[in-house]
Amino acid sequence: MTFLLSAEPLDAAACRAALVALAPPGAAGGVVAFEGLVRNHAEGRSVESLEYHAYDALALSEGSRVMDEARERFAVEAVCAVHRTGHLALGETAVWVGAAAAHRQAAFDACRWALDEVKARVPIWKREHYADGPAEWVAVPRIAP
Amino acid sequence: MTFLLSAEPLDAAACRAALVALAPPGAAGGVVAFEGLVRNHAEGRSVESLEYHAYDALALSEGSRVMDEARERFAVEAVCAVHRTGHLALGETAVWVGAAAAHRQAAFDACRWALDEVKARVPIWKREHYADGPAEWVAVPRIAP
Amino acid sequence: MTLHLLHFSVFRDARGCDAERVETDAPTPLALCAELFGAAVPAQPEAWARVAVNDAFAGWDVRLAEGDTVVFLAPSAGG
Amino acid sequence: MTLHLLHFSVFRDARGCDAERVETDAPTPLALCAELFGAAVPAQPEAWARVAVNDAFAGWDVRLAEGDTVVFLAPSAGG
Repeated sequence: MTFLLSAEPLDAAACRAALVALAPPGAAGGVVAFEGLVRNHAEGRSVESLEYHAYDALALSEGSRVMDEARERFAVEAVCAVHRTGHLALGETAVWVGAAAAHRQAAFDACRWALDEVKARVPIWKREHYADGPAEWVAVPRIAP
Repeated sequence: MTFLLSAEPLDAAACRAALVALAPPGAAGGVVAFEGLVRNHAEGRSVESLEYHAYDALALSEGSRVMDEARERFAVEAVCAVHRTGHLALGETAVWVGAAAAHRQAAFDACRWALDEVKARVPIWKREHYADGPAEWVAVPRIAP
Repeated sequence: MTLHLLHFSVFRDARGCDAERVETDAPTPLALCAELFGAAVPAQPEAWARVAVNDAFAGWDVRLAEGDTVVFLAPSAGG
Repeated sequence: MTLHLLHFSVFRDARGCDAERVETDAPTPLALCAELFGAAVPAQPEAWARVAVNDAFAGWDVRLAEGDTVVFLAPSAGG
């Protein structure tokens, strides 16, 4: 599995170990890992916590597809990612994306591309809880209740 | 200290924790970390192990300068790096560079830039041990003995 | 026919539940969206949202069949 | 005057030691490099190497002084 969802806090060291284990031994010269953390502010508003809701079946298949495409597009040995679901406190890791390659450029490019694609394509929704008002879904048009 | 040398194996989790601790709590939304690993081949030759020799005093001051410059050039909360010295086996981590920023783009850019500058400017020399011949200093002109 | 629906994000808020079974004659996701959400959803959902049928992305004018699972996908913001 | 030298990489191999103290009249790092390494080093070291004096990068024609620590820096390949 190259794309996972986790309702438990992410362990960056375990993610990193899983990535390196996907690459042939000794082949990876550069490993790039991205972690998205819950920030205390967004668009000028004070954020207290987040929720991520995933459409599990499609998120897993689309996430895996992104990882497959990253391996086709870049000269990498391995790419994988894990996305959190559920309620997250400030500072917790929302997403981890890693790429391992013979050369560092491909590792950076693949990690960045895979992250952008996960954010754009994988059906996972973010709800921000604010200090100054009701929680809102992020980056979606408002729908009247 | 934002740039360190280590004669002991690098602990990516400890490096990551030190980076995040350098950023104001809750301010970092993206953390990018690069690890350079010892590969089993280089320029078509089979590599068995590596040595890194550092000019400690100047490596520490120049490395810190690179980290300072990265913070000035990019919208980042923290940047730091650790470079190994001594004898390294295949798969060991030679260098760790991390950047934490409010937004992911700056974290990627700063990490990549700091890594390139460390490789270009910090006085640390690499000696490769090959399966098929005597060890050689990498990326330096040969000098007759 | 009977369809299974899963709701997420703003569609869940508008519908007030995570999942439901509906009896409908709506031939396509586009017609189903209008039937279920009406004016509670901005017009032309095909311009701002996606739809999945049986756990795969699908077109808004695909033919729905008995027992299909349909999910309307508001723009997501993972990470 | 007496200078302290530290040697790394190819300069260490050519000199056969990590550090040494030398008595010299070489006024600059460029002159000192020629005196110590002669033809064992490619010509024009200022074109392919750097030099440090007292743990800071320095010019090849800086004036050396009694007790200075001088280090010749072959191109490095960290990471």
